[in-house]
Amino acid sequence: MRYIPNSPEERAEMLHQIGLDSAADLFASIPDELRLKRDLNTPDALSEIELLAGFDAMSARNPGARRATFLGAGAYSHYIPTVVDHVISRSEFFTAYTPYQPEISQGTLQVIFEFQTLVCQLTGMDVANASMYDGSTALAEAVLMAERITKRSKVIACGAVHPEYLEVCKTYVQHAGIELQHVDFDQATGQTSGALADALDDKTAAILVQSPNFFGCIEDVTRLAEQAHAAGALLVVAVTEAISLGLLKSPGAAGADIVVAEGQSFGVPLSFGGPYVGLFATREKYARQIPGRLVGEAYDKNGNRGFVLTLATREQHIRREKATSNICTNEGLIALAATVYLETMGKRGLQEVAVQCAQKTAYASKRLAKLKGFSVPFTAPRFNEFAVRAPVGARELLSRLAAEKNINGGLALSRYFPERPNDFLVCVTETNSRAEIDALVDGLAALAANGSR
Amino acid sequence: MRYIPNSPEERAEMLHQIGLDSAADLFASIPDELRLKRDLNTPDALSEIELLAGFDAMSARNPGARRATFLGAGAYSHYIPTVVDHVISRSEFFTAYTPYQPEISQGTLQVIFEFQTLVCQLTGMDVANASMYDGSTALAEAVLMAERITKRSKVIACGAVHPEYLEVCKTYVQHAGIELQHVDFDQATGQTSGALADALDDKTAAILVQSPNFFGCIEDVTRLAEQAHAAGALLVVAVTEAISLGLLKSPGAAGADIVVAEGQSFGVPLSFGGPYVGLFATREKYARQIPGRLVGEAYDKNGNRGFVLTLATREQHIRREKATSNICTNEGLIALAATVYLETMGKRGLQEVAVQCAQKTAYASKRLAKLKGFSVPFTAPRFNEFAVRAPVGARELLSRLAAEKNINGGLALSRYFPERPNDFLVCVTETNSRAEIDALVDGLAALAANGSR
Amino acid sequence: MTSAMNPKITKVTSHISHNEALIFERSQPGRIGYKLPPLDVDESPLDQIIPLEFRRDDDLEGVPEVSEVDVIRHFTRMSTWNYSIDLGMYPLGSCTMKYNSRLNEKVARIPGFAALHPLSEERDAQGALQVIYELQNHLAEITGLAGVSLQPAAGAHGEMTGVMIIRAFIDARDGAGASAKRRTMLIPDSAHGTNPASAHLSGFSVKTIRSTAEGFTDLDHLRELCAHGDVAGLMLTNPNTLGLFEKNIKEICQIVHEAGGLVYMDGANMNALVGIARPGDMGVDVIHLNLHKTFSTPHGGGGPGCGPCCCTKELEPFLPVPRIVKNGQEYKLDFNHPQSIGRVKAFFGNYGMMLRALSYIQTHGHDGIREATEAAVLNSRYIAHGLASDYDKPFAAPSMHEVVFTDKRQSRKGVHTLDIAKRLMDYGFHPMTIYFPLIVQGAMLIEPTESVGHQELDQFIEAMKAIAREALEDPELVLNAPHSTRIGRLDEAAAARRPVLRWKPKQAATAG
Amino acid sequence: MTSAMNPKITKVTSHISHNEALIFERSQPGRIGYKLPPLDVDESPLDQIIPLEFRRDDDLEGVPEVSEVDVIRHFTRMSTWNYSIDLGMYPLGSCTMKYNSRLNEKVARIPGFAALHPLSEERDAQGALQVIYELQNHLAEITGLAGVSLQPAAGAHGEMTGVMIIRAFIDARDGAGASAKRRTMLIPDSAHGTNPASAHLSGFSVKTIRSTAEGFTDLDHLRELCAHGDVAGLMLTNPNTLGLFEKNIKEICQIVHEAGGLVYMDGANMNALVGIARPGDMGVDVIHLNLHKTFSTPHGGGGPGCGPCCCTKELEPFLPVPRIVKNGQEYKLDFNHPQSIGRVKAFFGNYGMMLRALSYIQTHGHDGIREATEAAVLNSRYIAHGLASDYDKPFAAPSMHEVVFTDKRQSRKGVHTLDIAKRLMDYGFHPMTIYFPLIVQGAMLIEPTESVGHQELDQFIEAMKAIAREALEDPELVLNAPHSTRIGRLDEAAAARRPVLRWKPKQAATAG
Ligand SMILES: Cc1ncc(COP(=O)(O)O)c(C=O)c1O
Ligand SMILES: Cc1ncc(COP(=O)(O)O)c(C=O)c1O
Repeated sequence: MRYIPNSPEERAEMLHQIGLDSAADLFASIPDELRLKRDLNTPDALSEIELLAGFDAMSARNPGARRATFLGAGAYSHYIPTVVDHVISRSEFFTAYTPYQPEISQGTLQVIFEFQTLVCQLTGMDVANASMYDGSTALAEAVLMAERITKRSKVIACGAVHPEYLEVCKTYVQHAGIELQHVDFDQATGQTSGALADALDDKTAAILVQSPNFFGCIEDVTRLAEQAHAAGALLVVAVTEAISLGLLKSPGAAGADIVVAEGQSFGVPLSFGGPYVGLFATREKYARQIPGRLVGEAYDKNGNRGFVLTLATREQHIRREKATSNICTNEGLIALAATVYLETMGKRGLQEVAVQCAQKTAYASKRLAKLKGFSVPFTAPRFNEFAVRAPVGARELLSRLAAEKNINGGLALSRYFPERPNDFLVCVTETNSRAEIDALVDGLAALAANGSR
Repeated sequence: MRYIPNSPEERAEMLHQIGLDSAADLFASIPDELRLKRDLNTPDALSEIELLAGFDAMSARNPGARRATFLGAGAYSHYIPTVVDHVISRSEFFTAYTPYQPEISQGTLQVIFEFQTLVCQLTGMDVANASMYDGSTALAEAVLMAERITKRSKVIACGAVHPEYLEVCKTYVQHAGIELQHVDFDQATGQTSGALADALDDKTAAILVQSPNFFGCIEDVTRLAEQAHAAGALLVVAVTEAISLGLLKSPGAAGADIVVAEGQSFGVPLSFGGPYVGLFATREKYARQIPGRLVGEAYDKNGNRGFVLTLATREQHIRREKATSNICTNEGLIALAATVYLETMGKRGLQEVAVQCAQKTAYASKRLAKLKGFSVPFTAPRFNEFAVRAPVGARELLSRLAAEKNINGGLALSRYFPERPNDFLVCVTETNSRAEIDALVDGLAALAANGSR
Repeated sequence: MTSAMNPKITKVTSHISHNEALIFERSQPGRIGYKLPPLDVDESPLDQIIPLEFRRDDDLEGVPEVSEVDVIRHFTRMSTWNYSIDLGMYPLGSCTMKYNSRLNEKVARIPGFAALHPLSEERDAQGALQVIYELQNHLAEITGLAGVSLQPAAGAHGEMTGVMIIRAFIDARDGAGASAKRRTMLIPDSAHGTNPASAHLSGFSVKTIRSTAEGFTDLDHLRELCAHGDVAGLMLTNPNTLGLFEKNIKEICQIVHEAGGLVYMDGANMNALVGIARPGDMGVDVIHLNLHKTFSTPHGGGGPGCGPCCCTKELEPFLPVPRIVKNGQEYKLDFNHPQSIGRVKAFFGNYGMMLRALSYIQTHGHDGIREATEAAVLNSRYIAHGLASDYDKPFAAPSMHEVVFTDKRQSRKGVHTLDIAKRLMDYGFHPMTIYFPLIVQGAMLIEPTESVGHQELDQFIEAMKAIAREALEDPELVLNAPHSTRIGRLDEAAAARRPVLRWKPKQAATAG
Repeated sequence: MTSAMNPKITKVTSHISHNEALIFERSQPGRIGYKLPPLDVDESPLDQIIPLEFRRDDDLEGVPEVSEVDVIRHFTRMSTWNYSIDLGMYPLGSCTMKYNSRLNEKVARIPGFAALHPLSEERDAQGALQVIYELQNHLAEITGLAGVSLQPAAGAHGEMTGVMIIRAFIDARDGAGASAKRRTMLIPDSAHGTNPASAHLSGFSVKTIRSTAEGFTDLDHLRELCAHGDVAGLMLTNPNTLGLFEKNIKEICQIVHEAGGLVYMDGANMNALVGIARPGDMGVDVIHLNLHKTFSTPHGGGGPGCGPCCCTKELEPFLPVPRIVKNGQEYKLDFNHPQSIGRVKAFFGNYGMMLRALSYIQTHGHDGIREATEAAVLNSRYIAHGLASDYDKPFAAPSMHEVVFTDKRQSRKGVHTLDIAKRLMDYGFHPMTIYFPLIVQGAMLIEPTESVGHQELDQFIEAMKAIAREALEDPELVLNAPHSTRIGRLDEAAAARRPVLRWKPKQAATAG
């Protein structure tokens, strides 16, 4: 096997040196009855040529990856500067592990320190951790953290939080004695409704809101923060489209207590849903309640600045069942990718990409709203996603658009909301050219006009 | 411009510091009449997105790159282990220059030393240089070197040397007072003919032979070496298909004095003809006549082994017009690729790949020889290329094979030999599956059967 | 003074290493590192799209402004400060730092996978689903456990999933709410910290099982703890974190099962077992694997991972949804599992790691994965043999893929595990895992993996022996190590006391 | 002792660096690093295919046997011993070590180009030919010279091509064999060594023109040398190798032209001129460019390069064949140039470099390439200004993209250019080009390029100033430099005396 340095001959010699006769002797401590007496029924070894041909053939059966696309809903198609993949392909980064030994891990440590800083700057918060698995699990961890801080047990989720994020929260809290309450969104605006106020009480640990929300609507986070704080609760803000942070008021400035985000938009390929990276930030005063790893500044005896993993007493390897989270391996390399992305785009790039998204979305939504039979059901301002109501079933319409026009037109909302058969969610980013947007609009118009087949 | 670190503001400040008012002042020493008073008429700056879209669109107009292929004739489709591109993409290798400063260039220097050693091992020679531009220019340099060594002025090229190599030699020697004589090959065997003996005389500096030759025929290098040496001439052996060195008798063992080869087969993509890498090796006694760079072992004052550029007195930067060659920049990174390839494949891999080529070629030639109307014109043993004679015009036949069967069937020999309209050169390597070979044979049979359209 | 002059140190020499400030310190107003295509649609006034009150007004203060060249030099320089697998042996016990193949990286970047949206329709993603499906099957075969979910993002996430499955199963078996009474999760004192943390997250209370002096689960203690009728399950690592195969695993499973509990196996150490023995054959009910250990997906400086959860047919209904199934020739998402614990992550998990793991399995073949296991255990045993005369080896049983030593002998001279670890850096090695497992005082857990040749193993053994001699003859040398790294030991206590967790612009700098 | 402790040294610190033997020393019989698909055709006895006498019988003796992991660690370790552009400023004069963009690397690897065979039919390669055609046009516009061939593989190869074109032109103009009488090629004493070597290769005899004390071509000497009726041409570098623009270029061209000769310009220094001034407008007849300098294709540790030859319309018929032309909408290979000097390389030249150069031109845009020139000259001028008080600057004229200093002041204390260069390494910089041009005693030719920010320029200036002080105060420190590299100064004289140019198996090792 070409990944194993020692040849069979060398291994035989090593066995001999340690006084064994055969490889089987290495496993003498495994009771014989537990030993597998046959070969595993997994494939024969493939050469690189064969293996790549096999994966290429499988990848060819993913036509979704080759279309102009308006799919968003928690995973976004953004431009990734070429440098990102180069940097994360440096052996020194991708074949290192968690920087337990700072003297020979300063590369990873300084990167994480920069990542933490960037997350704080973008979210408007004081402290950020070294990453969570993704946005959805980060939200679940935020719920648990809110409970720890407030010692209250009810959490209210605003209606338009990503349905999969809510499912994950539900799973996480099911045995934690936390009641997860879900208030409906306003059907006209698409934002959090007045029902929230009714649900809020002195058992409420936190309000969870996503902004821009699942329908692309920008929530009034400032008002929600005020409401939450008035009730002695925390405001947890989730962001699935992190590019919005380049343009929208930061959750921190709006008064959030914990901010989580999916960092995929920051230079990470779609890759069928992962690996992505969860961003997690909070206020200074809650720093010791934060889950996951933290990197901090430290000095050696000569006064040289370096970085170390710190506040480890929050973590499972020290605190075991009393830890703030069970997380150990996180998303280091993806956090690196996000860091490279953010530094390459820089202040001006992050602003421009966000403005382009907003402008292109405005253009697309205006054109779609004017289409005969189509409407845009929600009135709230939006960033780069919006719901569209078609005159026909959206699922069928979109699948014809894919088949006949080679466009992924968006997400049929019936996937999560069966009561919305004609609605679909359109996402427009800087990667969608005007020609693509026009093709989407014209394609939908043509298909809707000649009705269901 | 994002590749220029200093911002316009910083540049203004720097200008100020050195006492200038504007960037234009930097060019005050250029007479005004010579200054370009307009913008260059080159394209507007493109973003990565636009640029990649443009190149992708151009690459899509290269259908030749996407077919099963039997094209060889000096550039070969071989399997390239994935590690090769990873290694040559390390910044430390590809963004360094010629290792003029050994203390901070030992990486490049040790690689070249290994490259030189590997070239010696494969060719059976004593000394190899750090690379030439490619096989064709290496051959031209070998001619010049033979003249320097023998002080004789005639060089005899065997008939089946690659036509483009011969053209390059012709260009190089046209002002060097060297007569380049070309003897025809044997029409039956495809090897060097008896005419060579007649041409050989005491003015002959060298015989040039390619083996396997342009038609894939293995030459009797040992005999040619004897003939050359008997006449006081040198034998220069060129190898365009370096993979053959894994199986065939090394030119060194056969008596060659100078061996040149195209190293493209060693892990280098086809890339429409370059960059490739010329291998150049000779006998110990001619070391000081070798063109190009050499790396040698050296020691520091603590006895640590290192490597340095050596015997520089042969080179242009010291010897100027008296140098052994004008070469300066060579093919460092491609030599690295070849080194990674050779070390990854190793002894066993180089043997196996060569045997696979020979076996698959034997299979293909047997099948083609049996096809109605087709024949294999040359009888000499071959490595992985052979000429085929079709019952119809080869150029037309191959272009229909490409259009209708999506196979590059080989090279129509009329490109170089107008007198051979029906002949084409087929190359089979380890990357051609049996299914591809069968498709080639069946495709040719079908197309030849239903005649010219 | 340079290590080059120390003849014992063969693996490294000292050389210049580039400094690099924080990017925020490199930033200069006006520098640009990006370019987008020009906006090609009719522009609307921004206020019409998004009212001012919803927009940021801080001009992204502090976000750096640098050129692409700055970015490349910044990260290239920083990268050179890291130790990594590609530079050499990385014997971090419990972490299985094996070779991360370049082929796997290439596979993960094939555009047909990398550009695929997770909410694509099934028919648009058949190839991607096939990858998941095939990997599930291979992992089922390797573990001997039929049900597989690839959704968990790392080992701890897989633990949480598995433990929740146990809980859901008990409720289903014994009636809703039953698990509220069976609240005890048994965990050996040698277990990894994630085990109790995951159990806690799932609402269990943890009881700790003692290990015997020989390093195995104490069966008597286990029996005792199982006697109260409140045991939901046991979380056991096998080989355990001492590198020893729990030879009584069958009996252990039996005891727990008889007490009405289930057995969770932490599969982090599967690199000792693949192709040799299968948890499913031992009586284990549910397990997680670390694809980022056993199946070589890169550790990436701390992730991403992938922590598949594998379980018996009986537990399969409780796995997270969606499950990926094959229906005739078609791959489908199956949400219809009413007993499922639910989703543990948006979408399908860390898909890119699944591509790599499948590539690993296909590259090795069934014989190659067994060969890897043999080579890994052999390397560990070779080290165990090589160091036995110089270091205290607290357990006599033969080690599997990793081996634990202690600083017992060296500590007599005041040299502790931490010091030995730091001194190893001077010899050019990444240290082993230290002070874990917690039950071994001064533990040094060494896992060479199969990816090291015997010359480098010998160098490691030589280095460790040299350090043992230094501890005796020149303890100060060891206590002050490392001597050859770009930075010395950092004051971690001070860092934790007044944590500085982000860069901030210097107030003064703007004024001055 | 470590540089970290030297407060003047801000760019580097010392750190561990991994050792690595030659691969031949790592090799072990039986190790395997590759796998091929199984042979899938019916096998013939090898003797039937290729008779024994034609096959090797040495079992590839000495070729290494290693695993893929060995390969990765081998090259990764060795790579870390190199200085590179990505680590910092690389001010090698005359080499234009500018940033090599990752985008260009990606473009060159697009499968539609990378997998294209050079002997593909024209219709199968229209996209590839378009790349060549467009790049030709851009280079013609940039140089102001209409005829372009991209065939030459490097600068020296372009020189040979250009000089041969001059020769062919003279024969065509003055009658066959005329060039045999016009055998003189004039070359300034400051020229790069490749110029005379290339002229010699083309059968010319070289006469050297003196430079003036101000660093320019001596017009009187030029006139004198032109007076004999035997001048075929002049090879002039502009800006010359002293970094000075030859302000009399127009007059120089006139003198040569009046003498019946042609003017070849070595375009290695075009990074000072792109977008600012065009050789074609100066009276130059033919030029080569170095795409691996001005147009940023990577230097790769010594190549590959690409040395396009650009010439006037008059000289175009003599360019190498095939030429790439556009015929309506179709790109074609045009072999029909009977006056061509012939082919200088198989196929079309270093095509991968053309892709990168076109990408460079498109990325910069017409304003960006001008901006790059301005930034490059500014950086050089900034250094010239910064070092003027500490080092001897032999020429007063303002430098263009590079500047030459000498060791005149330092050599009084016995410190020479070589020592200064070596000491720069301790400060974390790659040295400048030294002892070139040959006419300047102790030359230090510094070319920062546009790819360096002002902070690093300041660091460089500080380092040079510090070395100047050290030369005064502690010359031994400089004379024994470098102190912080993994290896000290190597004995090059000994290496050349008894050259060891390859590894050989130790005879004894097999016996022992
Ligand atoms: C024994 C053991 N269990 C569990 C884990 C947790 O795995 P992860 O880090 O992937 O969450 C680890 C990882 O270090 C481990 O070593
Ligand atoms: C002035 C000058 N001319 C010519 C050359 C030769 O170019 P190349 O190395 O590409 O052959 C160089 C390269 O160093 C140079 O600096």
